[in-house]
Amino acid sequence: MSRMNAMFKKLYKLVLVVSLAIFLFIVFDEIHNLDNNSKRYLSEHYISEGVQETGAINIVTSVLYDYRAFDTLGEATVLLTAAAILSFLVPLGKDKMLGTTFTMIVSQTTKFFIPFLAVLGAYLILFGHLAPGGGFVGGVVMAVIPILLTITYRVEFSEYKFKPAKKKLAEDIGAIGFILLGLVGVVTGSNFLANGQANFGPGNTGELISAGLIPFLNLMIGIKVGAGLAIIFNSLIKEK
Amino acid sequence: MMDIIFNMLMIFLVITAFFMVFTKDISTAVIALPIYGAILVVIFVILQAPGPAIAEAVIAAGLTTVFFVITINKTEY
Amino acid sequence: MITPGFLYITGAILLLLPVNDRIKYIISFLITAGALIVTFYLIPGYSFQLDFLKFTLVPVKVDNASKLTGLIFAVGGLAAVIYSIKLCSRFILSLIFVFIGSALTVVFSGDLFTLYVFWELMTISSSFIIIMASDVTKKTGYYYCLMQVAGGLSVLWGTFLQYSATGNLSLNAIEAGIPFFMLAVAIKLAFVGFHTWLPLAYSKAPFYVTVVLSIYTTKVGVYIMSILLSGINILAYAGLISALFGMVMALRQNHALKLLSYSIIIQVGYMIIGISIGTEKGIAGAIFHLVNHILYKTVLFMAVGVVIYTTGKDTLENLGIMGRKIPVTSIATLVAFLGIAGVPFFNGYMSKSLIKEAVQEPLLTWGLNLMSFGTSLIFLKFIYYAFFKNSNVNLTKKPAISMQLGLGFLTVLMLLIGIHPYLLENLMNTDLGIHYFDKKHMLSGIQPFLWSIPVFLLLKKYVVKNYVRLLYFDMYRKMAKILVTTGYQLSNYHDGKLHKYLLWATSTLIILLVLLMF
Amino acid sequence: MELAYVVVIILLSLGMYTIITKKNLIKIVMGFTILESSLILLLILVSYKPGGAAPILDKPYEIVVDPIPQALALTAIVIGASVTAVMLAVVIKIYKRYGTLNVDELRKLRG
Amino acid sequence: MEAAVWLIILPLLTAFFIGISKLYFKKILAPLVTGSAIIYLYLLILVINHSYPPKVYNVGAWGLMGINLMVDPFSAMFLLMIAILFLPVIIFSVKYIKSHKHKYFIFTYLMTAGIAGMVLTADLFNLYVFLEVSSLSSCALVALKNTNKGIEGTFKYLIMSTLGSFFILLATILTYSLTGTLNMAEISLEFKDIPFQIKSTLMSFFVFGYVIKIGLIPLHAWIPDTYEDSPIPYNVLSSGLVMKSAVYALIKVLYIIFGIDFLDQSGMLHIGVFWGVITFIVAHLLAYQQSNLSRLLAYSSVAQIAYITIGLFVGTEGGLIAGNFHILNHAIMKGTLFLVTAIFYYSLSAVKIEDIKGLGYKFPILSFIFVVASLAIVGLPPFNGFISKWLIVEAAIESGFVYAGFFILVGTFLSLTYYLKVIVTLYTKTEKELLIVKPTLSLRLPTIFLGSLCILFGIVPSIPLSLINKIPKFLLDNGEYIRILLGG
Repeated sequence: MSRMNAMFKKLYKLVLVVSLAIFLFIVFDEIHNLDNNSKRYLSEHYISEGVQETGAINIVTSVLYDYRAFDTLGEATVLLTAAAILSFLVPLGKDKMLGTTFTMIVSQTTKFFIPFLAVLGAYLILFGHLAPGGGFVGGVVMAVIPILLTITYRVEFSEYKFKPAKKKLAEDIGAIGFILLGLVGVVTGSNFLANGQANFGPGNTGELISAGLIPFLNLMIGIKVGAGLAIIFNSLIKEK
Repeated sequence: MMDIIFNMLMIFLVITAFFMVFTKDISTAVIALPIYGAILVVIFVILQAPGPAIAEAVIAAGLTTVFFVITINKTEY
Repeated sequence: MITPGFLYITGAILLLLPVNDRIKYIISFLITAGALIVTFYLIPGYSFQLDFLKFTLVPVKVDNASKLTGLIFAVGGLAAVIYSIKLCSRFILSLIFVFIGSALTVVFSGDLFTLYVFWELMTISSSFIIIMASDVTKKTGYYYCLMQVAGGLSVLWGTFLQYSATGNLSLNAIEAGIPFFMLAVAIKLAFVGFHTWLPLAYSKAPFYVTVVLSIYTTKVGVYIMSILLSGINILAYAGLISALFGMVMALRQNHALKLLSYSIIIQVGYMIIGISIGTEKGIAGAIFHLVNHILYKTVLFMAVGVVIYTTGKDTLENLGIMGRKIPVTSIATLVAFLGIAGVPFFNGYMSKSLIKEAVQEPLLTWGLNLMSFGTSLIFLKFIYYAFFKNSNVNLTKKPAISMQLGLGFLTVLMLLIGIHPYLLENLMNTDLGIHYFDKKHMLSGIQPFLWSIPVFLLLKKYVVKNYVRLLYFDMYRKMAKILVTTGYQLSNYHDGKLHKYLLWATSTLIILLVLLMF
Repeated sequence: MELAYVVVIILLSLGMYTIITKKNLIKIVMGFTILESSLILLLILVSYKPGGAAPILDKPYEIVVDPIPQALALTAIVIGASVTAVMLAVVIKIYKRYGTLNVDELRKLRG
Repeated sequence: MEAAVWLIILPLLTAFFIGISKLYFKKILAPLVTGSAIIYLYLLILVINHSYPPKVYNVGAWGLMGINLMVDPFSAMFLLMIAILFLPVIIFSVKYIKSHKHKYFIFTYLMTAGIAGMVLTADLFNLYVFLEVSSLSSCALVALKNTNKGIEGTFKYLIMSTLGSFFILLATILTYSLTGTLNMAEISLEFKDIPFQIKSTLMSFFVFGYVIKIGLIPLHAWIPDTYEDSPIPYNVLSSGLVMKSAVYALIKVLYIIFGIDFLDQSGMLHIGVFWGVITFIVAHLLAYQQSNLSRLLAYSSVAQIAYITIGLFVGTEGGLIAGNFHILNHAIMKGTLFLVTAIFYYSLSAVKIEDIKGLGYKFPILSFIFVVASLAIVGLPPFNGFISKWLIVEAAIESGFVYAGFFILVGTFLSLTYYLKVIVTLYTKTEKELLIVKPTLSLRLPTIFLGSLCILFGIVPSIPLSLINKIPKFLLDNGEYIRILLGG
């Protein structure tokens, strides 16, 4: 009887999921038949005017850091929240990851990699308005440095090199910096997070120092994300 | 040509996802996770989305997998 | 404009301040006496309007009937507060003030909103009086509160139906929701089937609380019934049934407080009959009976209270203390007994004859006679225990002066009304054209009483018997049990399995999609 | 292109199925990553226009894909990763406290 | 309208500064949080005062191309709720919270920022982001005590809430692909041409996503779990603000984007009312079974939110006023109840109902407030809950949902059963010697403040109603809202 019950339950779940799929299929089909591409006037505006308005070549970046920069603030806050949650869920303790030591080759390679990673991260962050990448990705690449150190040399070394308090400070400064950069707009008489509209030196498009505040916002997000992810990773590792 | 590759990738994506879900061993499933992410990255590139592709590669495929590995590490020993 | 209810509620707030005993006495006396005076000088026809939300409320509306009711309420308040002031704590006293104040406001209310609010306030304050009064009344208070709130909510629902049907909240011309008003009144009146709270609450609660509760709770129901539901003839038979039930139950009790509680049900039966007749005489009779009943029933409760206070228990055996040891109480009890039995020249007589006069149908007349007879029988039992049965109960302490003061005050009033029944008519500004002391009325009034004496003597061994098993069946407890069991089953479904919760969620999604897409 | 939408639906249903049937906590979290990725794929599909160029306008293009969903996708990826990280941390915590990864044994809270 | 954006930035900045202060100067925590909360209160009052006629703030000065914040009476009512609850809870928590104090305040401020963002934004995706901010920090607060039950509750909360967010995001994406914009006003205009079936599917996704966070039956199961072992001052904000913010977002999405006509056609109004009725009946029955005080209050929250749902889904002017008034009242009443519970927990770690036996005589004023708040939440006069319930029933009857009105009264009776149980326990004398830590003034003052509001709003309901009366104009006729948002 209980087996029958279990079978029935499983079948019921399957039916639920399949009916959800069918509903979604119907809706997607109808949406597909509607031909909505004509309605994208907002994105067409971004594409046709975005480069002049914001000075960034990468329209995705200009959307993220200028048109919809408020979203990015929220998103950064989510990341900060996650980092904060992880750092308090973890009691202070030693790591137990894998418990093996790596050979000389690994550690040497790691040492060798770190400068490259740093340069790559810096590139991704600073050229966020010109090329794919941006603060988030660059920040993650930066965060790989302490992560690599943790994996190869254990947490102690990594935390000796990058003190947890410093990382926390960097994260907070990144977040505060983002808001302060947003407040520059308010100070100069425009609105919060104003950039393109407030004309903060769009510069020549395509150059490094252009697009007003976008590179700086990118930098702040990069610092924040890098520090935040490093905190998250180390916290997970230290969890006994 | 591109279409065929794209469709192949899509099918691979689904297969990887099914493999991830239905494999018994958690470790195997987690190893399938970066593969899944990598396929997604290629799809994104084909769909002209380099920004999300990089982000997916670094964050979803990279970091998330690392998190999963750590979790398994912490829970199975 | 100061209304008596407002005065009482102010007094309640004043009593919440940390004051010492002397100031407590002064405040209580000033407020209660002041309320009595204010009520006395209210002018019939006066009304007061107030804008609240989008309604125009009439918190005060005075007419003849409400003035008389308010007056007796104020008198009862004065007596009860004097009676109980030494016994109860400041907080309880404050709650009692809220209770009396809201009862007075209900009587003078001119719209359904005010009526409901203060009706509910009465319920809350009285429940808290019962809950806080002693350690053994917690469950009783819980039960009482639930019953009363159920009644209050049916007033509310009736109000809503009435409001949506007519668009105003005025008290006259109730069109919709009559069954719900009936239900509410039935609970308040302790109608048979809805009576379970009354004996329970009145017998378990401390006696000084019972005195206060017995003055107002059912009487407010009677007054509201006279406003909202007068003239529904069929209810007269219901009142008769209720009264007969109360009679049977009262005869079986061994405890004085329970006996008095069931006797309330009988007396309320008179008022229901009077109101349901619907004629001027009927309603006036009901209101007069309300006044008289408050007087003698309060005195009886106070007397039993004195017995409890002096001997510690309320079994009928302990009533034997009455006699020379507590003279004031004994005289008051006798007067009240003669009043409740409807003997001419005592106060119950006038209202009973008035109701009898109003009743036309022979069945009801016989029923009224039977009720009078039963009442006499019950109180003969009471009196027998009090004065004729030998007992060896001793005083443990002397009754307080304040208790005797309250008791005496009401007894004097009772005698006054008994000798001069036109007093009430004058207060109500009506002339019903009845000669109370002519031969016909006197005869029909005294007959049931006279009959009851030989019957009591003949059937003494059945009437005075100690019944061990009491009829007790409470369907509300059964209903509550069903609800609790359902809740328990439901609670068992929440067994903490996340998958179950997720499954519910997914099912909901699918149901929602199906409902909305098709 | 239609296949891609079907794939999105399949992934979404697969994710839902994982969440409501699998007993292992890590599998459930994995179900959420699949769900997230299906949505990101959907976003990229919404942004795509046949023959369009990536929204990096170093020179004028005829057709450019829609940049807004790509920006949303970036945000969604980061939020998804953060939520996944928190979930995994809680999973580890649960393992330390309850000694199990079976979701049916998390039953201290009930009633 | 610069102040509007400050409502979001100030809590964020405070949270970040608390993070820094934890590292270097720990002593300034209490002045920092209280000072910030007082400034926040000032800002809130400023914004509420200028909420009529509604004002739009363009973040980044992009006009319709960027993200807009909008302050209308509906959001102003919500801000009023934050204003009433936030400062008392912060003052209360400074003394109450003992472990992870900094983290607690960081998350509380982040949560408030998220809620303020949800309330103010007029952009669909921004709404999702801030929803995520508030629910993630809310999860964190559930886990704060780091006990077994707390962690388990966090996990359940995370799973359920992420599922909800997922469907909200799905619906948002589909909306974008249909309309090409994320601004609510523009979406609403574009939606006029979308076929019925697609709209109703989208609506069911939105409804499902938000209702998980609101917690109507049977999506409620995680709510009591999160309340059971979390810091109690957080529960005040959770039941007062987090759940309500989801209600707010749902109502805004439904009424502004889809419009009242569509809700009526698709039968959503009927579904909402029926759902609410089922929910509160079941929740009341379940609440009676609880022995844990927080859990009981949590189930009661579920039931009260069902009343709110009924009020808001009745779809008339009276219903919207009633629902909004009940949102405000429930926040105050439940806040009072939770704060008193928190003091009981603080004083003698009372968790179960029988633990509070006899406390009525030890804490006369606090118990009195508890009684007042519970009678108010039951819906007895003359407290504020009665007025809003009266309005809800009246609105329900007026628009034909007579059964809903009737069952609300039945529900009132059912809720009395368990609240009276608690009150009776409170006033039952006990033999046990109680070891009591005296609550300080900073714990008692916020509680008394909220409790006195229960009485004040019951006797003079016109104070909040003067603000709430302006709400239906903008929700029932979304044309007005759209016109203002589009800058017309």
